[in-house]
Amino acid sequence: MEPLLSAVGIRKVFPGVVALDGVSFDVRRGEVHGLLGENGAGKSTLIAILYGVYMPDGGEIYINGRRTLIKSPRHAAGLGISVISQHFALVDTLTVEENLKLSGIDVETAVKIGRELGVEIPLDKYVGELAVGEKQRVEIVKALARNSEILLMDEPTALLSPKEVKALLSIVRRLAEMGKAVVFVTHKIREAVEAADRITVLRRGRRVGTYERPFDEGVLLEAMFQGVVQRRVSKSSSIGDVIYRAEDLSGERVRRATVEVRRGELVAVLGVAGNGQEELMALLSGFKKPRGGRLIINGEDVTGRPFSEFLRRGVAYLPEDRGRALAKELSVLDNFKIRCIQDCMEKLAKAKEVLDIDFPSPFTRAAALSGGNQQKLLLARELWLVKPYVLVASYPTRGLDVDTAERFYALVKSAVKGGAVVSMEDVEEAVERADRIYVISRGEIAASFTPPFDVDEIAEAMTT
Amino acid sequence: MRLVQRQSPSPLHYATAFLGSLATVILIVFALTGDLAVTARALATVDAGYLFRVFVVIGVVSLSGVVSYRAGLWNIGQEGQAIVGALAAISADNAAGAVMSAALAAAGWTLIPVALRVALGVNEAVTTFLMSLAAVSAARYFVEGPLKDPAKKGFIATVEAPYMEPVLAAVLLAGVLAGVVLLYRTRVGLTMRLLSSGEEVVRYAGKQPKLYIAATLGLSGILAGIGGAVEIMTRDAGRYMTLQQVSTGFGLYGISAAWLGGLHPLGATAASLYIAWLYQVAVNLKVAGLPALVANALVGTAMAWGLAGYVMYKYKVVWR
Amino acid sequence: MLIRRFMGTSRRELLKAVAAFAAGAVVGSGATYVALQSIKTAVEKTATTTTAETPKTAAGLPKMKVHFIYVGPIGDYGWTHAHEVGRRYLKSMLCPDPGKWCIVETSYTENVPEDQAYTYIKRAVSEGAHLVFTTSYGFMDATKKAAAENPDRFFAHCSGYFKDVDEWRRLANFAEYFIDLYEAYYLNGAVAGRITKTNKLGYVAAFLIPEVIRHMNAFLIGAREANPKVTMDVIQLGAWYDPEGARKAATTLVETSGADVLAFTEDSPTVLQTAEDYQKRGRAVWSFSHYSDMSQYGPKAHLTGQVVNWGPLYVEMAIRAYLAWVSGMKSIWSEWPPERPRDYWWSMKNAYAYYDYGKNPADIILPLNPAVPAEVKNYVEQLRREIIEGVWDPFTGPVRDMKGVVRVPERRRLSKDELYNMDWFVEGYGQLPS
Amino acid sequence: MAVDQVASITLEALRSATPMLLATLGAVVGQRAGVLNLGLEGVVYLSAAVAAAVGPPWGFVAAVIVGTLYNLLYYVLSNDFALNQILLGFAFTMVGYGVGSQVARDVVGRPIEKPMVYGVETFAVAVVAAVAVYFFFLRSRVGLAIKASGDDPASLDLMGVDVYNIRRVAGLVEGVFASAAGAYLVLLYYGSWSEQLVMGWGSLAVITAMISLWSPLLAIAASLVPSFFISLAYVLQRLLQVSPHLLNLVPYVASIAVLATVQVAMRKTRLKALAPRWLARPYIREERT
Repeated sequence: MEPLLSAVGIRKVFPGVVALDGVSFDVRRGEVHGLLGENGAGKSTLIAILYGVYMPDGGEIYINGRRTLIKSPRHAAGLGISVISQHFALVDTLTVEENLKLSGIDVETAVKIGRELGVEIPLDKYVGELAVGEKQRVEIVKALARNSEILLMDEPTALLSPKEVKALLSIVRRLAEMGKAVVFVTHKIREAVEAADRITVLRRGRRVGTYERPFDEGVLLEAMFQGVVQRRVSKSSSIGDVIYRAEDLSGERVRRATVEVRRGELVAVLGVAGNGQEELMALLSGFKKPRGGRLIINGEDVTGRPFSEFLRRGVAYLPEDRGRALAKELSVLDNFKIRCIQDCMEKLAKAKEVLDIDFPSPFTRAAALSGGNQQKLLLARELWLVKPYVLVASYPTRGLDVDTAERFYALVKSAVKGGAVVSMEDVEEAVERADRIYVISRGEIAASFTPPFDVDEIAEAMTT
Repeated sequence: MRLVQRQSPSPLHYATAFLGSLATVILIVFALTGDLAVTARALATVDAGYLFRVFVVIGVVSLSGVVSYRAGLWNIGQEGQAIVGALAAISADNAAGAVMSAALAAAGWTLIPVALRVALGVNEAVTTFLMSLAAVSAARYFVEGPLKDPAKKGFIATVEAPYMEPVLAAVLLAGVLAGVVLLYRTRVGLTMRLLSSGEEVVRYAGKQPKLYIAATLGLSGILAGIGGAVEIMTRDAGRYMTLQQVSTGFGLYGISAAWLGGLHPLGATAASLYIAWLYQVAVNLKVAGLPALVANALVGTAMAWGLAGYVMYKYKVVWR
Repeated sequence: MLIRRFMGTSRRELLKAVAAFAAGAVVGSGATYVALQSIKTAVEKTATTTTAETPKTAAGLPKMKVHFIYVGPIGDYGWTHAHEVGRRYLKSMLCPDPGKWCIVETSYTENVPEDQAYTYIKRAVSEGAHLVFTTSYGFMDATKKAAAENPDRFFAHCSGYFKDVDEWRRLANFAEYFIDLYEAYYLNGAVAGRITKTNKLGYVAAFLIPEVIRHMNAFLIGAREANPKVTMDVIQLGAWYDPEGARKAATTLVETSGADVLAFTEDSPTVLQTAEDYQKRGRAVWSFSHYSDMSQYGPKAHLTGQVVNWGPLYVEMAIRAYLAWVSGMKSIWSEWPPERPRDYWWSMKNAYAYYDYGKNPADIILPLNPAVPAEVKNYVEQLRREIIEGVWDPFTGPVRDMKGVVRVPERRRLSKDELYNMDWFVEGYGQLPS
Repeated sequence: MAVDQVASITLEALRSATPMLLATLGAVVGQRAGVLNLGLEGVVYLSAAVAAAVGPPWGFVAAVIVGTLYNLLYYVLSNDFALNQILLGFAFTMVGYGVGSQVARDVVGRPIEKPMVYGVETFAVAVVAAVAVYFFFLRSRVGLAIKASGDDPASLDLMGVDVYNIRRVAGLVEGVFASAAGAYLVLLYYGSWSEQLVMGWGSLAVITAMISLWSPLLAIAASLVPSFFISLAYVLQRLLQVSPHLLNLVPYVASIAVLATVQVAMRKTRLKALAPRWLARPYIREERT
């Protein structure tokens, strides 16, 4: 069967990184095509190119066999392509109804389609008031109402609870049955296997291969992580006294969270995205002042002190938003100097070597570095250079390949003198790495676990 | 058509912008005069002393722009700060005192937008802009009131500002330039530049963003104020303000120079020389009988080119 | 030595005679050709080497470059515009035929910032200008400085003053000039006093500087002589040019003070236009021209108005500078006008008495608005004649200020200095800005 | 102050607010789209100059065409080419002054025959326009898109609405309003031209748009404020012993105070949605978020 959409030899270069290198890929009518790969493999970039957001540096795109130059998202929409991206195409300051209107969708049709899918569309609400899952459902209804032939879904499950994921996957299957061509992007093998008819695996900007049903999870895993070191399970051997304690910590989205870190411990905070763990990390690190509760380091109450005080006491904070920690417009060296006082040039050169950071010169703008290298630079500065006492890290391994993630955990072990709190989204990673796990749900610490861990129990706690 | 980030930005694109501006200027001058010889004369005639004076003034003001825009802060009230600086200079007894009091007065004047920005988060671009409009009326109050020279008959004008040797002004510019360059090598300077990436980064670095916003905007205001003081003190004659003319327009020229110079202190100083030359060309055109506002437009196009240079530095244009 | 001095004096006598004749002829009757002839004769008699290299016209007259430095744009329809009109007049009179009868070559620079005047003057001099006019108070120091540095050129500055006799002696090639309008304002005031129904006048003032205070006082004196019940309210704008402010000020004066005659010192016709708008809507509000004949901006509301005509003064000064230049003299201006050498202070009475209103440097616009009754016309015409003849001056004592203190004693007049520095207000103001 | 004085000042404000309201409406549309156009000053000036040079009645048409094109050029440079909006605005003002003063050089001192316009009736028309703009934002798809392009251009782009086109549309609307204001100033309001006559109106409109919280309806009230303040300053001038120059400061101080108050109010309440979030930021498609 003739593919509805095919991309041939797509290449895209960002400053400092080759995001896509000659990737080819196609999708047919009535098919769900899974696009599988680690973070940073280039999946989102490919979707963005297919939707006209990025302009490829090389390669060709064919729609219905006709070579097409997709000039802009508007053009893509005109060609019958819809996207449900991680960044929702919804304007927070408008109501749902206005958003639908803006997308050129007949409101009644949308309501009808929603009803068919069993989804209620809150027309009068402002998008800013909606929960993530609701927004996504609006997006799906939008894509359907538009009657697009091709649907691009970029990590649609990332922000959903396991239950919601299930519902979504069944919708995706239904879409394919309706004759749409669906591209389903994920980094979770299980989801891909469940939803897709074919799976293309990307790794570091290259296509590894395309696989047909029935899938062999082992093969897919091998394709995703080919040649990469397998995760090593490592646990701290000696756990000491409580060195860091948060009592009844409250913020805008966090309610009365109590967290403890003992000497030599790596504590994981686990939860579905959007449940308040980003804020919890900011509160724990002292970067954000809590509304209530107490923070105690080594028995001393430091609640409400300025962040500089926390720094002085050896707290290091890795925020999930790197823009908070890196000045993208400044040079690598200047960024390094944020923590470095003396002999920065030499130290930077050493860090570059030790952590294998890739940048052409110390005077390169930080923005020109790839995401992975930015994260490494941050690790070099906050961990390798500073040798903190307590590390508070928000999704430190997100967007990193397995190799670098491994390096991160090794660095935590060697550089952090006291203990670490790390927020994660992957249960398995937490189970493998952590000495203790807190599960956060709707801003509250729902449960805490100590080894031996029961994966199902933890997953259950995450979704209630 | 779209803008795509360059792989490796190079300051050379500022040279392109500079050449573009130069070409525009030559074209406009030629179009207006319609005569090669006249064009050449308009471009080549230079009064070294005058050029130098304008250069020093624009140079100091451009550094005010650099300090502010490098930190991602939008002080566009240089004009008003310069007026206030000039008023302070008028009220002083000697050149050194004048510079000091200009710095103080401009700092005080800038305090209003600073306080609003820091305490309430009011956009400083709007407030500094409003303040620069307000400065004209405020200055008139001082001309008519506290600074009025009773010895000047017939009209209302202020007492005279102390004279400043051009050499001294040059030393001052060199000092300010060196100061800004050195400042950017210190931690304080680094933190100021961090501001351009957001207040969060500064807080992350363990510093008080509000303090640095205030310091940066304040410094920017102070430099503009000193620029105004230098302007009035280096005049060949008439080192006073009249009710009629309190504003000199150097504020905008300084901003142009800052951008054309790639927001780098040395670049801005070099660009100030260019803008000063443009100013001289404007004088030549005016003396040749061409309308005054057309000359002003030349600087306007130079400003646009400077902005284009900033974009060209970061992006390339892909026509597809 | 003796011979040279004698020669010098006789030459000076000749030049004086020629200058007086030529200027009088040119500005009085428009006999440009005759005047230029007489200048030609004088040049042939006195020409020295200084002009050898300058271009000459077919008639053998060397051309002198005259440069004007304006503070504003010539398009301001106010102060600078008026000077530009004067420059054009000068050009038409002394350069009627560029190929033959032409003794001046004029040029100008507009919008010159006061702080940079010196640069522009220097540029003008280096471009070969022999006579430079600068037309803003703020240009004074720069012009004096340039005069001191270039003793072989002539400079004239508008609206300034000499600090002392010393300065006056030192700067022999420098002149001050001004045309004052207070007498014209006085006559306007006379019309206003008779025409007002509400006995309330309004005045829109740019700034309360001595020049404007002089105008206001003269206007009010004129009005109160014609109608003792009249009072006047004043609003100060804080700018020479502010049409929006002037409009609001005029409306405020009409609406809140009840003024029905509005005078103003501001560089736009806005106040007159505002009055015209009232007239069109059926409310009698009157106003005047200021500086230029603005009657076309408000044909109904326009009573009369003071006009200034810089042209004759420029011709006068240019001819004198020209004759000095061609004869290599550097201080001919010291001879005229007799009572205040090199400090031209023209007004209705001490300019040439035989000008008609279009040519008199400072006068009111005649004929008056047809709405003005004949008896008022006669009254004003009589006053006008008295002023031109010098029999009467608005500030003839006794004049009291607002507090009732006698500022001008019985049967005395004010000196130029006292007029120039006027900072007190006569009685009769309703409300004044602080 | 007596009641009739207040009434007369208000009436005068109503009569002279038309051009300010028109220009402010333009600025509201532009800023709603996320463009802080300080070059509006140049647009108003240039269109006024063209109107003066051509003269009534065709001057109106010519002014709107030239002014709109000039405004569009600004939009292309500041959005498609991402040149800094604020400073490009200054450049456009400088060039607008230069070209405008040249264009209208010959009409200085020549009165322009203006029709008998009282001012209140044109203000009524402008108010209707303001209400139209209000409903334009509320109801029409383009209006929603303009609002969205100022709040979240990235999402708007993903929806398949071309942000650059939408901003150009906003620039077109803004240009028409601003140049209509310029033409009105010369042809109907002042009835004359001189080089400095219409300086300052555009800048004031930019500020007034902010003070009116980007709402076309509040703009109706806000456009009365400058006029009201000037008149008030003149009335006060005669009642208070304060230098008129200090009174001239009042409008600026008041504007700053209003902005500060609005800022505080926005923080405390949900008013935040009013301010365009992407104001003065260019949208570069390849560099999202």
